[in-house]
Amino acid sequence: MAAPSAAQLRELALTEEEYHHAVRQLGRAPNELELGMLGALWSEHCSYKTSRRLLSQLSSQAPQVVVGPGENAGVVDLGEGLLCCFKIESHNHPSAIEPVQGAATGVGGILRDVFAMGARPVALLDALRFGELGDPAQRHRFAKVVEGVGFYGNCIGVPTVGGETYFDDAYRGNCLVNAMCVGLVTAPRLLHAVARGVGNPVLLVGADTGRDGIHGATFASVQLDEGAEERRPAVQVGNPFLEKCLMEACLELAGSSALVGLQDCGAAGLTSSCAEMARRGGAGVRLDLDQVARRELGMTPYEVMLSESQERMVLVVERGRVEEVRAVFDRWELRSDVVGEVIAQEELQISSGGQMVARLPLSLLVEGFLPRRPPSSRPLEVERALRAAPLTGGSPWTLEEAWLRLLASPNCSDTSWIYRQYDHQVGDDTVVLPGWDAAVVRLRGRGDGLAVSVDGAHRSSLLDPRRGAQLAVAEAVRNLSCVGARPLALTNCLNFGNPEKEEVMWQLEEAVAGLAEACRQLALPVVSGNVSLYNDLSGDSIPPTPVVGVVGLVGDIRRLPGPGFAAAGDLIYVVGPGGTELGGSELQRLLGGMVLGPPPELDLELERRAAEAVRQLVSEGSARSAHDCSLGGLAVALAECCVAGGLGAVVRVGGQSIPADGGHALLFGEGSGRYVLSVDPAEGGRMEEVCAGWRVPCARLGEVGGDQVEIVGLARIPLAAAAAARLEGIAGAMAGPVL
Amino acid sequence: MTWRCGIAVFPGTWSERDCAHWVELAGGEPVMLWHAERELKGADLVVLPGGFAHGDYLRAGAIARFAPLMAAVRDHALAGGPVLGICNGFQILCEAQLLPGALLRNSCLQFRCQSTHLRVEVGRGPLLSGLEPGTVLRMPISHGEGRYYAPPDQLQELEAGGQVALRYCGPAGELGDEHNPNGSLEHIAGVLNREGNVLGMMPHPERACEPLLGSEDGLQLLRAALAVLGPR
Amino acid sequence: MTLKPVVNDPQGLAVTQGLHALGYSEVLESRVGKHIQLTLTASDRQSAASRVEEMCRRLLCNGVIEDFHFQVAEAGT
Amino acid sequence: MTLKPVVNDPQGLAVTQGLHALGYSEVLESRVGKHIQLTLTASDRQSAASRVEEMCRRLLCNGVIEDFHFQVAEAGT
Ligand SMILES: Nc1ncnc2c1ncn2[C@@H]1O[C@H](COP(=O)(O)OP(=O)(O)O)[C@@H](O)[C@H]1O
Ligand SMILES: [Mg+2]
Repeated sequence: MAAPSAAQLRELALTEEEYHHAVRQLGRAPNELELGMLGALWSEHCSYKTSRRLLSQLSSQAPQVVVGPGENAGVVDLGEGLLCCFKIESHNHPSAIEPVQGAATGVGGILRDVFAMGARPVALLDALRFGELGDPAQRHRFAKVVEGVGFYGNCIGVPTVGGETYFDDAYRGNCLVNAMCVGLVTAPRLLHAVARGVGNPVLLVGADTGRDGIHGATFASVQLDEGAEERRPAVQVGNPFLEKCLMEACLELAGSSALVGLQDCGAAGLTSSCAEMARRGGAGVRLDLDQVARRELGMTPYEVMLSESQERMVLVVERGRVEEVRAVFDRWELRSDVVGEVIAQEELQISSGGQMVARLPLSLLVEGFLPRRPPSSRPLEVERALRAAPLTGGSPWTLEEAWLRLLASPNCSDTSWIYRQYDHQVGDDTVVLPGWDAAVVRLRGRGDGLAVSVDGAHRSSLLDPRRGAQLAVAEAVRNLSCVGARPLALTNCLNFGNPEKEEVMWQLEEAVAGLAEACRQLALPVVSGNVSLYNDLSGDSIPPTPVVGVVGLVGDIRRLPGPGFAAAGDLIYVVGPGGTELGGSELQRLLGGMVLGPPPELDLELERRAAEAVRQLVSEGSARSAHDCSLGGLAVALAECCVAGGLGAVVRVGGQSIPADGGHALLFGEGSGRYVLSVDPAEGGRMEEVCAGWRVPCARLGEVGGDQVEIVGLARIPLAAAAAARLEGIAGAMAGPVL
Repeated sequence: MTWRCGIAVFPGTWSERDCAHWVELAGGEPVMLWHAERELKGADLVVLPGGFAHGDYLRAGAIARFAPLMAAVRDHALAGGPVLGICNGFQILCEAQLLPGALLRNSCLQFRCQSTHLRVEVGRGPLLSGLEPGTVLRMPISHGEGRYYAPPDQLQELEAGGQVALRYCGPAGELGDEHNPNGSLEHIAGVLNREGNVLGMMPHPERACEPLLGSEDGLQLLRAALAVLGPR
Repeated sequence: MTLKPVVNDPQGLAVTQGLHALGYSEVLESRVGKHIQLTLTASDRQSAASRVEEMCRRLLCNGVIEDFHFQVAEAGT
Repeated sequence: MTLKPVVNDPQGLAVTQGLHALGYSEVLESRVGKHIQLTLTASDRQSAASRVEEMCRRLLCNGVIEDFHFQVAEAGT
């Protein structure tokens, strides 16, 4: 084959340098098919060539970790032989092009990652970012993404128990759709994605192979420009029904000794699944493409190898036991075909029409890419922004006005518009429903449960990506503490712009360093994750958006407090450090959007102790309610507790004198590490004692009761007005027809 | 001996395990019935659970009704045996013409998963006669196609014949559009066949079977039904 | 397949509203139904038509809520 | 509105399987799309057609995965 042109290489997301590297390593020029396979596996999406060296800072060392990064999903031990398997993944680019199907297939993909480990998925979560809802195009995209997430999860029967959603102009061109899945498996049924045992057959099961998403992996690795709509790859339409059957069949086989290895067909399709399985098993795979069932006529080997058709799995089966395995798929009315076998040479060999059409060493395919280390630098504007005053023009609003506007901001408001479109209860195990801090899914046959939360903090990240990543981890941990859960492990999705821009590379480096530091200090192993770069439409990068998902254990699910204040007369406490920073806050966004001023300080050691204290208070039953302060600060958290419980409150904050800014920072500052707790008056002493024991600041603010939320001397709003404002945000914006 | 509850499993069914748990809590013995078989395995009561049988792709329940198992369910129903269809099961029973009417896309055009109140309209047949008419139950719904429809003359017949079993209502049993989550005609949440032995309902009683899940009213419904069936 | 005229069609309503919002005020009504394209072998048009009619009655269409009509065309046309 | 020929059509797949299960083995393929019936006022056929074409492009059809075609008929016909 003649050396490919620059344009051809670009199509494959390969550089000239990478091409020459391949030629050198192979000792010959790769043919077109081989080049396509190399391009896909060396894409950022599959190879992590830019981020890999950074990710090595994240540690998965902890006694509870059974499987760390590198497999389909991470696994932690829950005790008594039960394992929890989870991962988060992005589907940003496909969702930008076709929001319903993009989001749906994102959910489908993460589910496959989890059941590929033999685990039954028990919970889904989604982290979403859009532009602001004043824009009809954003309303459309938001509505359709929610529809897509719901469509897949609802149909397959896995509850979507939580998530987070943020609207900010910075995501107008690039929405973010991250999906997380949590599954359970008993130790003997845990599966691995390996191909081993020379002569063992390789099966492809599930959907037929079509021309879907060819170059999808490379597509996610290059910048989307306006013209992308013209040359976009075929959009994939998900088939959750087929996946449901596939899931049941795979889980039925998980305990069988006939199954050697199982892997889903994700990005780069058969190429990556076979190559990675074989690499892990220290073997090779030979595929006969004539055996691959196709949806369309006339598909070339290139198309078959790079097809990203959904709802397919690759299995390696013990020789002689194919019929037994196929019987299970037959029962589920699923197609299964032997398409190849395990070989001793560590190669991927492809034949078609009786001829070998490609042959690549796995060392080259899987690890032979050239690591990238684009230059990075801290942009000057960051320095200036950090030093600026957070509210340059002050606030034109009274405290009451600002308070109600915050409650009515789609970022703080009630999220039921979203989660009531998701079946969040199927399985009968969701004991804390979405809408509050962390969701809790009980573990059958035991008294305990799993708590899960996903969080991100992109505005702080714009000012200081290191801090932003840490704040995201801290927030997820706080959400878990509020349901009395001890965090076990973390998964993360790093959503960034184009790393070839120096400032984006700097953001990525900083964020990963911050993530590593926070996880170390909070003793959270990182067991899985995903990187999504090139979130840039027309040159505008998204803010650095590391999203973290944390899973924890709740000791006794019968003792969980409900959301919000529980009874009039209960005492209200604020627990944790007293920061009131407005840099990157929601109030700042409402006032005009510029991200300025120092982001919240973070003392990770204090954060850890505060989490311990709150966890103890909640799990021993001393706290009757617990909620953390996040967007909108103390005042919004307080109002949320009131609205959720249907009870007012009277509290005092700060000293006697009114601060110079009229109290905005005191009420709406987003200092990290704070919680609002309420306790029975008899438990006030216990509250103070536990906090003192953990050396965590704790202040009594006031009492639950009345029909107003009152901060004495500063502001008060009627409970009904607060409740109405919370419903206004998302539901209000989405009330009209969605075009 | 306890009552044996057969739980139908179609490809795409997802609440069979939830139903089995619920049946056990109510003191029954669950047994799974695979769609491709023709056996009810001695089931006294047949439950068609929720899910998306065959993906609900053509119309919810349209393909499932032809399953071999459904022939056995039909015989059981025609012989007066109790059959309960929940959510997708209700849709299948309508498609199979074991129940009148049809279930259409929710009028809000969105999937809805939320808690609802239901008013028991008639205490008739083996499944409902253990409950007082007027009783208000609380249990969740979870569907995209739950808007009950029957042609005008048939609707009249249903009302007159005591076939309207459950209606969406407020906490005190009051009717109103604000309590109707899907635009069902006359707020109908569940219907009986003429004989009263086949009940279809969109809400999920099996999700309301423990205080931990927020309500036990679904358990109450099944316990009352098993009590009516009497000792086995 | 079209919804019978007496059946409420919220999807059609949403389409109408959407079109009005975009300024297509000339639209009076819209009704949303299904379009199914079957490829099948048959000895002639007539027999194809009678088989398809049967398929519609038995599976494709729910007579309580939907009406159907169909056209037979030879493949390639 | 029909799904573009290269796009995966799970609904069509289910219909085909459903028909096969009922014994209609002559069915080779089915594709499921949408049928929208619009009632609108226009001065003539031509202008109706051009408006509808625009509506399809702007709202009714999802050009990423669907194709559309339409017919104009006078009301009452
Ligand atoms: N996209 C979503 N999907 C499901 N649940 C969501 C989504 N977005 C928000 N929620 C739910 O809304 C509630 C509030 O979200 P958020 O304000 O982000 O909580 P927190 O500040 O405690 O992290 C949470 O229970 C969350 O699970
Ligand atoms: Mg929180």
